[in-house]
Amino acid sequence: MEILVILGAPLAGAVLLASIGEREHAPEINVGVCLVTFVAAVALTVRVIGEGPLLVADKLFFVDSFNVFLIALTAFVGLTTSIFSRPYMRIEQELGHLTPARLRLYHSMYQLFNFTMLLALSTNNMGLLWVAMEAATLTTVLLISLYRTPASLEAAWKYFILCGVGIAQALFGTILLYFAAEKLLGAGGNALLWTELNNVKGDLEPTVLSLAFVFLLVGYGTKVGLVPLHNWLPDAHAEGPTPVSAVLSGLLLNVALYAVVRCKVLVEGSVHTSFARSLMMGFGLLSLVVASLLLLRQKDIKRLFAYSSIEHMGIITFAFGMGGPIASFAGLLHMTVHSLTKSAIFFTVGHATQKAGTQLMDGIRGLVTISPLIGWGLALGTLAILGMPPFGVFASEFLVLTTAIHEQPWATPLLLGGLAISFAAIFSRIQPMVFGETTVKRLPHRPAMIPVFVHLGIVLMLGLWIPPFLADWYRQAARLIG
Amino acid sequence: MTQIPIWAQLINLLAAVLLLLAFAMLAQRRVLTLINLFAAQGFALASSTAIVAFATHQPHLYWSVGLTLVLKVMLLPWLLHRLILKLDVKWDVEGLINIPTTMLLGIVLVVFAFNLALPISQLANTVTRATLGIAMASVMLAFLMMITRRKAIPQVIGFLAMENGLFFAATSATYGMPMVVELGIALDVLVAMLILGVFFFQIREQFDSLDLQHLEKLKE
Amino acid sequence: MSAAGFLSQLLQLAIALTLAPILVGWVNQCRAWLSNRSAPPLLQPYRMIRKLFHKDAVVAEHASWLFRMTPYIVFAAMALAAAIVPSLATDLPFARAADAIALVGLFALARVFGALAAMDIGTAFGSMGARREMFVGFLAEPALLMVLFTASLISGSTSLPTIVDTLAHREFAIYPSLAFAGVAFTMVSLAENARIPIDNPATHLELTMIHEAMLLEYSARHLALIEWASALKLFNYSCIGLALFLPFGIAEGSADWLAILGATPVLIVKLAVGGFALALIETLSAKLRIFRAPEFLGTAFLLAVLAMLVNLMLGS
Amino acid sequence: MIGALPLIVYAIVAWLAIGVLALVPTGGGFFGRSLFAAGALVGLAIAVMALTGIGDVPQAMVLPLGLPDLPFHLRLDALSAFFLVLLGAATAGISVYSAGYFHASENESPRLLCLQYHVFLAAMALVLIADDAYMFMVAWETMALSSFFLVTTDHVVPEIRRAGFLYLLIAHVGAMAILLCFGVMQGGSGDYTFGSMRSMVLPGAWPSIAFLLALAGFGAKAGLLPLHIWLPEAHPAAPSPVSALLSAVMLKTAIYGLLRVTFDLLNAQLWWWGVTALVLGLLTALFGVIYATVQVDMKRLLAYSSIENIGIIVAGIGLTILFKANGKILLASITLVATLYHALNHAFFKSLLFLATGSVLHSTRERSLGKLGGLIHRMPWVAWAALIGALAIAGLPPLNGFVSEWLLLQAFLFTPTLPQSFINMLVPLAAAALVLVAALGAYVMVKFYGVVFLGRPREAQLAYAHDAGHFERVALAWFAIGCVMLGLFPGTVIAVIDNVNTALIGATVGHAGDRWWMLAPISPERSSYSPLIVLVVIVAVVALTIQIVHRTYHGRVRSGPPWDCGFPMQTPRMQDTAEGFGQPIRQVFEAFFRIERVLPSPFDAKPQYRVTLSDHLWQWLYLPVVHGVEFMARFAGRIQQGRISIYLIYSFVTLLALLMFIR
Repeated sequence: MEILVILGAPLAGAVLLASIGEREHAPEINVGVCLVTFVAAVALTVRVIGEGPLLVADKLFFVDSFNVFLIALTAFVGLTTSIFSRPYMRIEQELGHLTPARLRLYHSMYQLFNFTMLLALSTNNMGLLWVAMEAATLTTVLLISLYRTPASLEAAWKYFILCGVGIAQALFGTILLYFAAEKLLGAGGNALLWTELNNVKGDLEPTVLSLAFVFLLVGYGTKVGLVPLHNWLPDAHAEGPTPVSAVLSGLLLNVALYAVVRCKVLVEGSVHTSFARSLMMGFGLLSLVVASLLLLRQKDIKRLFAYSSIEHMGIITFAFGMGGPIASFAGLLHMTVHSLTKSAIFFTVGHATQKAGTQLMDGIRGLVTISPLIGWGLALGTLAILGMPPFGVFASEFLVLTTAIHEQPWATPLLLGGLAISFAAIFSRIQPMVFGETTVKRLPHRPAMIPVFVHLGIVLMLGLWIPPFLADWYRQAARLIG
Repeated sequence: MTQIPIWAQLINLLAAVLLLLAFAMLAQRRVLTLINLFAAQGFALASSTAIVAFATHQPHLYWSVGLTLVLKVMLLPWLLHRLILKLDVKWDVEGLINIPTTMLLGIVLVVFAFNLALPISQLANTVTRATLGIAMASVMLAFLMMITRRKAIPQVIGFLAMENGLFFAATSATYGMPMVVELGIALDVLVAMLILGVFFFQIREQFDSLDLQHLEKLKE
Repeated sequence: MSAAGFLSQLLQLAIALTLAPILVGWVNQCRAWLSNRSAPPLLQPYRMIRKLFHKDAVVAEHASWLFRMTPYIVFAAMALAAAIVPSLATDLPFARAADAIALVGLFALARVFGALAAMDIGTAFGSMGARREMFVGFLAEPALLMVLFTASLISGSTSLPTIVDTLAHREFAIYPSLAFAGVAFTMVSLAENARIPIDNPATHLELTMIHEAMLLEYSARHLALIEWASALKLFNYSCIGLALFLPFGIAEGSADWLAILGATPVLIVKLAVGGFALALIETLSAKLRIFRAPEFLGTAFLLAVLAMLVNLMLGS
Repeated sequence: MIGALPLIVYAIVAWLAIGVLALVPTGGGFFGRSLFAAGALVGLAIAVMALTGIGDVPQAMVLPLGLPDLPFHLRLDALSAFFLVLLGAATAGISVYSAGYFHASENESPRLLCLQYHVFLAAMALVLIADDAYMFMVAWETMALSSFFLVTTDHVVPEIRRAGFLYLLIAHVGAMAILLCFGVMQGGSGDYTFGSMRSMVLPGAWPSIAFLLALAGFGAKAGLLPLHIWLPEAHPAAPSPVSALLSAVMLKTAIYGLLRVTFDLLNAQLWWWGVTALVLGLLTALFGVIYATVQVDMKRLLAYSSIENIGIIVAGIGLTILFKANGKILLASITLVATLYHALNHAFFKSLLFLATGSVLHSTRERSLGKLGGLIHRMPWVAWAALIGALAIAGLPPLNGFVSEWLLLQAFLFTPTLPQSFINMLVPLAAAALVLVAALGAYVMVKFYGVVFLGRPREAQLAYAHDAGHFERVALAWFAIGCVMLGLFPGTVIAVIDNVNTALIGATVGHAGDRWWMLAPISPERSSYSPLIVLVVIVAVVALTIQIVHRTYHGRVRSGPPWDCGFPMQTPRMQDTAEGFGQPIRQVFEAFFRIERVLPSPFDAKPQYRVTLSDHLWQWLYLPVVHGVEFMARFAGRIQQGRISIYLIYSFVTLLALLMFIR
C-alpha cells in the first residue's frame, strides 16, 4: 500500500528523528525518509496512471487526478527541501543560530509537517482534512519559532493565533457541511466523506452549504493567505528558517487551496448560483492587487517573496473562481509551477542571505559576481515567478489572462495592473542583488544548488511541454472543479 | 409548536448557560476568574454532550464527554492556573475597548448570529437545532473577545472558548461528528495548548511580559 | 530612349549650363540698377569662374577627400537636376529618372554634401555655416515639397513633365491654389538660393552669412565649381517655378527640334523677367536675423499647406 | 523536396546549438569567433531560404511541444518570409561584426553573452514563424528576456541596470497587452491558433479593442509614443552589435506583429484605426527626430533616430489600414510596400551606423559626441561605411532611405480619393509632417557624421584611434553594399515585397516591379524615379568634370592652414559641439523639451554652462503613475501595521461581511 508508506514514512521519521535528530547524520536520515516518501509517491502516481482513482482503507483515503499530482509534488518538494536544508542548517548551526536540540526539533517537525500535509491531501474525510490542516499549523508554529528570536516568536504567535482562529472557522464550516450531509447520508462516518458528499451534492441544502462555504473560505483562506486574511503570512515566511519558508510557500498554501477547492466543488454542486465563484474571484483579485502594492514596500527579501506567494495564490484563486476547463487547468498548472518555482527561489534566497549575513535586500548585492550559480538561480527563479516564458508560470498566466479578457473583462485591468506592479516591484529589487558590484562573502560549504536547478528545469519543461498523463490529470481535475 | 422532549429542553438550557458564560467572559477583567469561567463553560459543554449521548444512544459521544471533561474542565484550567502562578501574571485584563461597548457589540453579534442561523435551523432534523444559533453566537463572542484582549493569556482563553463553541455546535446541533474527527480535534487542541504553554515561557523570556504590545514589530 | 530624345536632353543640359551664370549676372545687374549702382557686365560670373579655374588651389591641411570631392558631387547633382527640370521640353529621357520629390531629394543631397564639407575643415565658421544651412534647409524643404504637391494634385502626377503638360497644354483654367503656392515657392526659392532676406550672397560679415560661411575654405577650381553649381541651382529653381506657374512655351515631347529651338527664346525671356523680379524683391527687403528665418519659412510652409487645402476644397 | 520552413526550423535549432556550444569552456578567442561566424552563416542561410520561399504557398508545421491542446504551430507565409529575410540579412552582418567585436572586449564573459545572443536570434526568428498565440508569446518574451540580458551585459554600471529594468518592465507590460489582444481574438473558443483567429468574426467593439491592445503592446516594443521611454535608455546601454540587433531587427518584430494582427488575424479593418496609427506614428517620428537633433551621445542619437523611423513605419501602416478599410486595394498595397521597404532599409542603415559607432567606441572609448571628431583620417573604413549609412538614413537619393520615403510620399499624394473628407484635410498635414521629419533626419545625420568623423579631433587621445578589424570591416561593407543595392534596384526589391501584398492585401502593386532599373508604382506618367540613372549620371558628370578640369587646367594644389576669415589661433574646441549644432532646433522646438539651464555669472572663476534636456513625458505621464502607485502602496502598507487585534478584526469583519453578503 503506497498510501501507507507515504503517510507512515514521515510519521516514523518524525519519531525517529525526535530521538536522534541532533546526531551528525540526522540530515541524511531526513533526506532518506523523504526519499522513501517520494518513491512511494511515485509508485502511487504510477498506479493512479494505470488504474485511475483509488479509494482505500474504508474510503478513508481517496486519490484522484486532483490530489495525486499534489501528493507527488509535496513529496518531491519535501525531498528537495530536505536536500537543500542539509548544508543550509549545518551552516546555520555553525553560525551559532541553532543548538543541536533545536536541530532535532527541526528535523522531527519537518517530517511531521510533511506527514500532516500528505494526510490532508490524501484523506477523503473532510473532518480529517481539517484535523490535518490544524496539525500542519501546529507543527509549523514550532518550526517558525525555531530561532527563538523576538521577531520569530512574534511571527509564530501571530501565525498561531490568526491561523488558529481562521481554521476554527473552517471547523465550523465543516460542521455545517456535516449538518447538511447528515440528513442525506445519515449520521456517522460517511457523511463527511468527500466522495459520498460529491455523489449527493446536488441534493445538499443550498443555504446551509453557502453558509458553510463562507466559513470554510474564511478558514482555509486564512491559510491560503488571501487578503485580508493574509497578515500572518509574510511574518511567518520571513522569520522562520528558509527551508520552512520554502515548504510553507511551496506546499502548505497549496494544500490549503486544495481544501478550498474541494469545498468549492461541493458548494457549486449544491448552490446553483455563481456566488462561490464570485467570492473566489473577488478574493483572488484583492489578493493580487494588495499583495502587488505591498511588494513595493518590502525591504526584507523573504518578506518580498512571501508577498509574491500571496499574489500568486490570488491568481490561482481567481482562476479557479473563474472556472471553465481552461481557467481551472491553468489554476492547477499554476499551483504546480508556483510551488516548484517559489521553493527554488527560497532555496537560493537562503544561500544568498547566508552569504550576505542579512535578509535585508540592501545588504545583498552582486551575487552573480561571487557565486554565479546562486546569482543565476535567483535571477532565473525570479524571472520564472514573474511569468516570463518559457517558464511554466507563463503558461498558466497566459491561459488565465486570455480567458479572463473574454470571460471577465472587468477584471483584466486589475489583473494587468497587479501583475505589472509586482513585476516592477520584484524585479527592481532583485536586479541589483543579482548583478552589479558585490558585497557578499564566501562561505565554507558548497551551496546545494541542484534542487534549485532541478525545480527550475521542471518549470521550464512545463512551459514547453506538459507530459500527457499530467495534462490528462489536469483536464480531469479541471472538469471536476468545473 | 410541538412539545420537545425534556432532554432537549435541558440542552437548550445548557446552551443558554453557554451563551451567558461567553458574555461573562467577554466582560471579565480578571484573569483567574476568566479561567474559572472557561472551566465552567467546558463543564456545560461536557454536560450537554453527555445528554446528547444519552438521549441519542451514541456511545462514542461519551468519549467526547470524557475528553472534554479531562481536557477543558480539568487539565487546561489547571495548566493555565499553574502558568499564571509561574509567570506571576495575575494582573487585570485590560481591554482595547471598554466593557460596555464590548457588551453592546456582543449583543449585536448575537442578534446577527441568530438571524443567520434561523433559516438553517429550520432545515435540520435534530430536535436541538436551535442550538446552532447559540453555538454560532458563542463562536463570534469568543472572536470578539480575542480581538479586544491585549495580553496573551486572555487571548488564548478566547481561542479556547471559540473551540468550545465549535464543539457545542458539533455535538448539540449535529449529535456529534465521526469519532476519528472528534479524536483528531481533541488531540489538536491538546497539542495546541502544550505549544502555547511553551510559547508563553518563551515570550516572557524574550520580552519580560506577556503583553501583546511587544509583538507589534513586524509590519507591512 | 531614342537618339533624338537623348540629343535634346544634352541640348537642354548645355543650355542650362550656359545660361545659369548669365542668369546670376543678370540678377546682379538688375540689383545694381535698382540700387543706382553701376552694373557689372552680364558675363562677369563667367570671368570669375575662368579666373578661379586658373588659380592654384589651397586646401586646408586636415581636409579629407570628402572636402575635395564635394564640389564635383554638388555640381553633378545640380547638373542632373538641370537635365531633369523641363525647361525646354517635356518628355526628355532623364526626366523619368526623378520626379518632383526625387528632385527635392537631389537638392538635399547637394546640400548635405555641402554641409559635410564645411564641417570637414573643423573651423568655427565652417560648422556654423553647415548648421545654419541645414537649419534653413529643414524648413525650406517641406515647404517646397508642399508646393510641388499642390501642383501634382492638380495634375494627378508628381512627374514634372506631366505637370507641365497638364498645366500648359490643356484647356486653360484658373487655379487659385497655385496663387498661394506661387507665393510660397518664391519665398522658398529666396531661402534656398541664399538670397535676401534669408542670406546675403554679397556679404562676408561673419554673423550674418550662411551659405558663404560654408565656402570659406574653398578656392580655385573647387570654388569655381561650387559657384557654378550655385548658379545652376538658381537656374533650376527658376525653371521649376516657370514650369509650375508659367508653363507656356515649353516644347511638348522631345523629338521636335523646332519646338525646342522655339522654346529657348521663350525661356530666356521668362528668365529675364524672373531674374528682374528676384532682384526687385531683394532690393525691397531687408536681411532677417537668423532666428527670424523660421518665421519666414514657416509662413511659406503655411501658405503651401493652405494651397493644398484650397485645392482640396475647391477641387482646383 | 523539403520545404523552406523545416530548413528554417533547423537553422533556428542550429542557432540554439551554437549558443549552447558557447558554454563549453575553452581557452582562446578562436572558438568564440568561429561561433559568431557560424551564427552569421546560419543567418545568411535563413535569409536565403526565406527569400526563395517568399513566393510559395504558406507552409505549416506543428512541433510536439507546447501546451497539451496547443502544440507549437509554425507557419511560413510571405509576411514571415519577408521579415525572416530582414532578420537573416541583418543578423549575418551583425554576427560577423560580433565575431570581431566581442573578441576584443575583455571585461565580460563572452561565453554567456554568446548564448544569450543566439537565444535572442532564435527567439526573434521564432516570433516570425509562430502560428499560435502561445508559441508567439513564448518566443516574444524569450526575445525580451534574452535581449534584456544582452542590454545589461555591463551590469556593474547602475545606469545600465536601470535602463535594463525600464526596458524589461515596459516590454513585459506590452507583452501582456499583446497577450490580452490574443485573448480577445480567440473569442472564447479556447483555440489559440492563428488559423482559428483568422476565421473568427468578433462581435461589436471587440475587433477595435483587439487592435488597440495590439497597437499598445507592439507599440511598447517598437518605441511608439508614449511608450518609447525605454528605447533611448536601453539602446545606448547595450554593446553596439546588440544595439544594432535591437534597433534593426527587434523593433521590426513589433512591426511584424502589428501587421500580422491587423491585416491577417483581424479580418476587417476600420478606417479610424488607420487614422490613430497614422497620427501616432507621425507624432512619434517628429518626436524622435527632434530629440535626435539635440543628443550629445552618439548612441542615444541613433536610438532616437530609431524612434523616428519606427514612427514613419507605423504611419505607413496607418495609411495602409486607411486605404484598405476604404477598399483602395492598389493604394493600400503601394503603401504597404513603402512601409515594408522602409523597415528593410532601416534594418540596414541603422545596423550600419550602430556598428560604426561600435568601432568608434572600441577604438576611442568615447561615446560623447563632444569628445570625438576627425575620425575620417584615422578610421577610413568606418568613415566610408558610416557616410553611406548616414546618407541613406538621411533619405538622400540614390540610396535606399530615399526610395521608401519617396514611395510613402507618393502614397500620401493619392489620399484625396478617400471618402472621409476630414481625412482629406488631415493627410496633407501628415505629408508635410513626414517631409519635415525627413528634412530633420538629414539635419541629424549631418550633425552625427560631421561631429564624429569630420573636422578636427576634439581630444588629444583620438590621435591613437585605429580602424576596425577585419571582421568588422566585412560587416560594415555588407551593410554599406546593402544600402546601396537596396537603393539602386527598387524594382527588384519591390517584386519581392509584392508577395506580402498578395498575402495581406490581396492585390499586387502591379507594374511597379516591372522595370528593375526604375520605379513607377502606377505609371511612369504619374510618377517615376530611377536611382540607377541618378547614380550613373552623377558619377558620369563627376568623372567628366574631373577629367575636363584636370585636362584643361593645371591641377596644382597647395596645402595650408585653414583660412577661416583670417581668424588666428584656431583650436579644435572652436568647432561646433554636438550641443551647438543642435541649438537652433532646440530653440525652435523649445516647447518639446524640458530644459534645465545653468548659466554662469560673469564673476565666476570657473564659469560653467550646462543644459540638461529631458523628456516631458517623464513628468507628465510616468512620474504621476509612479507616484500614484506609491501612494496606493503606502495606503496598503498602513493596513498591515503589526497589531494582532487589528488583524483579527480584519478576519472578523471579512467573515461578517461575507455572511451578510450571502443573506
